[in-house]
Amino acid sequence: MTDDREALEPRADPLAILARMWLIRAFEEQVSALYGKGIIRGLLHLGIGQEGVAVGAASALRAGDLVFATHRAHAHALAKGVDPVRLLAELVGRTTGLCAGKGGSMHISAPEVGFVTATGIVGGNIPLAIGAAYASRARPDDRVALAFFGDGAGQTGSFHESLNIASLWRLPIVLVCENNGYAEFTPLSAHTNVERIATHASTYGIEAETVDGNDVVAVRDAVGRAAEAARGGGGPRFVEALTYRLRGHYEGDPAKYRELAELSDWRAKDPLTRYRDRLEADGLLDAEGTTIGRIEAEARRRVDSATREALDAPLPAPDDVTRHVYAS
Amino acid sequence: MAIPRLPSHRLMAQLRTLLRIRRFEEALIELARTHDVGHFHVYVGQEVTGVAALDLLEDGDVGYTTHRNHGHLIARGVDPAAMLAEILGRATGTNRGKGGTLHLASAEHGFPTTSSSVGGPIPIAVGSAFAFRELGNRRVSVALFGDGALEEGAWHESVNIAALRQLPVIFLVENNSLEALGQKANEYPSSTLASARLADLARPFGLPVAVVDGTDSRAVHIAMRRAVRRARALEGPSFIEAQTVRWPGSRPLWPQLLTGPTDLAMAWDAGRIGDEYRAWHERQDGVLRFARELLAAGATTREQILSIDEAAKEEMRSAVRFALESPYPEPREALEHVFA
Amino acid sequence: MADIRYVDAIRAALEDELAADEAVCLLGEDITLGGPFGATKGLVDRFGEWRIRNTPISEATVVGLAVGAALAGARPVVEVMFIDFITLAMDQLVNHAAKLRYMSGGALSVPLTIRAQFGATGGFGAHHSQSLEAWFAHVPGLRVLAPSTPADAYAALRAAIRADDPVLYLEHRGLYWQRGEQADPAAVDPWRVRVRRPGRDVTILAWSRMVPLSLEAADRLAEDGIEAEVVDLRALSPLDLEGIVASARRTRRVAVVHEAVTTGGLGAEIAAAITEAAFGDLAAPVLRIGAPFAPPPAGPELEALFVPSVDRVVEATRALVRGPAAASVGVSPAPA
Amino acid sequence: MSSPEPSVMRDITYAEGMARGLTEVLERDDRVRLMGQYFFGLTEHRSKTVEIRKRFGDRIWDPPIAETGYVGTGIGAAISGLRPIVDVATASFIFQAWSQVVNEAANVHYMTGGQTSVPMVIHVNHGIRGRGAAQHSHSPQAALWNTPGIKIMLPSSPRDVRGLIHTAVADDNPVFWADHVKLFDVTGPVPDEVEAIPFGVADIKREGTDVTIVATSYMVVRSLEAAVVLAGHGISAEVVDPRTIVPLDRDAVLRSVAKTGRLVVVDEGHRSAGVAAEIAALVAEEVFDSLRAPIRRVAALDVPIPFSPPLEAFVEPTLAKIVAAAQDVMDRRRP
Repeated sequence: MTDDREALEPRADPLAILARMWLIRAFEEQVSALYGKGIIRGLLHLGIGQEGVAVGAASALRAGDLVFATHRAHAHALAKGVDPVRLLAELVGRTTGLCAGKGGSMHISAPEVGFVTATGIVGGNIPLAIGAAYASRARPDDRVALAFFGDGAGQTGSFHESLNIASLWRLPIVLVCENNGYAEFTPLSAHTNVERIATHASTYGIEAETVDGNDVVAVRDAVGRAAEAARGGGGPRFVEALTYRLRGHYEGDPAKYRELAELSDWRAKDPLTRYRDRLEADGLLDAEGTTIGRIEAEARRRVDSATREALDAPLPAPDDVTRHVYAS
Repeated sequence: MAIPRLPSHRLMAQLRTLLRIRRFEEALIELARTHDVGHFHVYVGQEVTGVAALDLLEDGDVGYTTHRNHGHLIARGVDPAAMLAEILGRATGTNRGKGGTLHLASAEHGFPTTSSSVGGPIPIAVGSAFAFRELGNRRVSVALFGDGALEEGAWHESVNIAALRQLPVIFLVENNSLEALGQKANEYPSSTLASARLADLARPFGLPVAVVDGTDSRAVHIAMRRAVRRARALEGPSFIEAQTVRWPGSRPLWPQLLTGPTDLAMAWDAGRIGDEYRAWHERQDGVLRFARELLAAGATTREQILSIDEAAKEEMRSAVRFALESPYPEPREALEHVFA
Repeated sequence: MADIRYVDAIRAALEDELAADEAVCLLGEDITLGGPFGATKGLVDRFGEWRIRNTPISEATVVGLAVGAALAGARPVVEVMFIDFITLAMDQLVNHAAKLRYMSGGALSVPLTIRAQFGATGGFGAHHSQSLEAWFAHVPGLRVLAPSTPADAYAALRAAIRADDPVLYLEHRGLYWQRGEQADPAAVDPWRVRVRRPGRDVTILAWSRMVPLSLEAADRLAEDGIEAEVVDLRALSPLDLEGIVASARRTRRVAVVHEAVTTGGLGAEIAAAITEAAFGDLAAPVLRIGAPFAPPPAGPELEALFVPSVDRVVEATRALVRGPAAASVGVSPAPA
Repeated sequence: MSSPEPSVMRDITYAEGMARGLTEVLERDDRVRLMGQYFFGLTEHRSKTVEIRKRFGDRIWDPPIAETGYVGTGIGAAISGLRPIVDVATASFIFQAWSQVVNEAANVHYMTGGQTSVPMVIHVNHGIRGRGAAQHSHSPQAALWNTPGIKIMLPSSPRDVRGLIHTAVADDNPVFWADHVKLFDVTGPVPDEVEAIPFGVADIKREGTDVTIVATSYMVVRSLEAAVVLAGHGISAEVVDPRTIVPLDRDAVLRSVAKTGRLVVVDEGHRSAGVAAEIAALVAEEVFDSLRAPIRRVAALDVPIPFSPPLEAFVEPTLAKIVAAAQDVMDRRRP
């Protein structure tokens, strides 16, 4: 099994992928519990139910590729190989956190593993990713940039400006839309007449694919094709992954705007269960569930120790506050 | 035949407006040689689009135009003298010297405000349509802008909202980049816009789309009539792209009368057309084209055309005099109108 | 040393940094054509179309992509033709460029330079004439430079490009054709104030185009025996408070001259900071001379009244020294 | 004041005052539309939006996440006869619509030489909300104060917010209305009858003789707490709440400082070039000779707002900082 502080590369084996999805699930359930206890505070967006997109996409990239994530970024980060201990430490505002306690959930950043930054501004990260792709093209190097964004970002001007420039300059970028059907609290249909965000990509002559976001393999294959095409000078590629968040928009959101039936339909399509079943069918998992049981237990153990380690770390001192405003 | 089926008095009125706009811009270019008016833009070459389209609006309908606004205002009846006075920063100007050429506005003529921020007015035009729908007053809002504004995010946010709410707004894009210098190409994708056709930027939102020759007054008339009907029936927004060739005089940084003051006789005497700008005078100048077609249709005579033109020139001469003789505003006025 | 124009100093600084560092690249509308004032003329021929990149009219995304390029190791210089258009990119500048280092606890760095012209001249009207420096001086994480001479313009732009922080580099349209001595950039510290003219009676603080104007005012004041010290701020954020307060202590009277609207302008920060730091030494309240509480009017006549003039500076400064302290010159009456 | 001293006063929360104000203007003026759904942020008070929606659903629109688009829509709607109240939610998001706010809304009336007005209200929740970190904690009012053409209201009590909403909607200009989420649960007396509180009239929230504390928005509440502490040390602080900074009630501020001779300005925006700087500079200009000590500013430190609780507390203007500043100006003497 690969170390969870590594990026999952295209060669990663199926069990490692399943393990990473479980690590993320266990991590976010833990985070949710800590939030309930008031140990984690602030605005918290969980991606439980969307692990398939994060892991599928990240595992199709090479270690040197750059990821720009959204406000719902824990899964993106862990999938790219961000250290769960430092991520948790950030969420509880410790000095050992990814951002020394200055970023919090929405602004996590770990450039050393190619997870450049998340953003609290819907659509705000897309131009940044375009810029990283431009830098690769101008230098040039063979890195690919990947931007995650939600369906809500599809109605922002920056999104359209970015598609235009990425296409004009044939930049090495993969745009991954996590279409979970809701922009914050509102169904997509209340925000636009355009059913599929990918439609806009073709407007700018960008090849797009729409895939089942709860099928980690489908996402991985689509993003893999896209990344290699972009890397080969083929210009930008667009992947729209249809998925669903099983939690509210933020922790504490009663999410009354959703039907229970809708929720249970999607629970049945849980990406973890589906991948488990698939691996069982392929004979990679024993039907008795010993392996999967071990994977789940390992994930929970890992998260528990990460939690202890994070909480034992010191809180920042007041004079840390004026550091990092400018380069010294 | 490219003139709309309209009673001849309407056609003659359109001809008159076309000539007034053309002579206004020519007078302004002359004036700018001796007076600092700041960076300005002229409507030469696009007159037919503005006149044919805005002729279909009614009192109460609004338009939001851009830095290239002179023709639009004249087409809706704004006094050229007040416009020139504004361009010279005089107290008698449409905006009392606070707007200048970039911001000419006349609320009573349906131009509430004019923005020179590319794309800036598009959401505002959508907002007027939002109000019209809410107030149920059957009015129409027109966003007039150039192809460059389609590169701005504001366009996408606005068209999405307009389509979503079925708002009575018409997006009239004056694509004047054909044969322009610089980055723009004759066809898309250009160096700054990746979509194969401008209209592709509207289609995904479900808007009816019309692409017309901006010097073909009938084509503009028909497209605009459909769009206006659709808007008044609250069926939603429309997208019209009117294509015109960039007037040679608008290709340098500052407008210049490269093709000379318009010689209307070129409309019936090809012999007067020189070689340097032959294509322009023979095919691309919408004003000459309209005159030619009126004559071909027997709707007017050379003499009539020349006398209307004389009147237009005289009107602009006195407009220039009025503007130059007008006083500057009182200094203290700089502090007025910050708040209503 | 040779004598050059302000705009050529900018072009020279760009060319020298492009030559010195492969990571430097330029982005902007029509920059391969040289830009409206020729500051980028010919650079594409030497450095190629990837490092000298024309962009669509998409300010928000262009600034955002420059931030992303900086995160990925480039040193982009974005030309935003008029500072008025930065409003379209405000989110990328304020919420991303300025904060990424801090939000990431120092993990990220945004070595980005944004060039923009500002100021009212030529009757360009309210969308092409504003002076917005106070907004950016209010945003921690951004640096703001506003040089007033060709020598400073050259040194400041090179320093901006080499800085590991996002820097807003403000150019005044009214200065582009000004000529001046070239100086050894090593001898210039653009982050510190420079005393352009020593004097004992009063300090006039100014930047960019208000500096030559203040020097002219100082000459006029000298004629009636008032020795004004003219201090060129050069850096507007962070401010060189040390240098500012030192001069205030020397002369005990201070006038701040800027083109921006007085209310909420940078003059307020400078006045408040001086009053806090040198309260006991001040013989009179710090005087602010700026634009009235109105957008820049387009009419040339109104515009001339909008921007501080030599006469206004002379008259107000004389009143400050000779009393009665005509304090709120340039402050319009409280709006209705 | 536009209305006579009210008869019956009842204690309600600030959020209730907002809801009352919004409901009343919707009832009384059919031109009013609400664009947006986050007036109460993500607090439990969101339920109040639901109640308003029940009654006025057809006059409320939840726009897409496209700030430029829907703020511009609000501007056009205002030009064409509606009175929109556009909610940009967290103040940080207004930068997405910045050009529409400062280039369009603020300039229209002036650029057109008074022909056209933009009677709209732009609502945000500003300030250090608690773990909002750097992209959800802005106070953009200082920048807007340097932008002629926009009025700025910063209520601090249930009565003020409810009464100022009426004046904002009646005003023919763009009005920037900033609430602070920490105010939502603050309670105070509000008259039963509808009351419009005029712009440009400061409210002396507490009278005093030794030092003037000028505070805005939630900092008024904190300054009143500080005044109590100071009283314990025998210092009589006068707390002046301008309520609107555009227009600013200069006379009330200057009168108070002329009386006490000492000034502390408390504002939650960043210190540099902030709201406090303008007030400090103005007072120094106008009543320099009656100042008996230097003016002190208590504002957010000049760093982006950090996430971690101890860091955030260190950055924001706290009760202790206000008290210390007031004591400091009491100790200082003009040499």
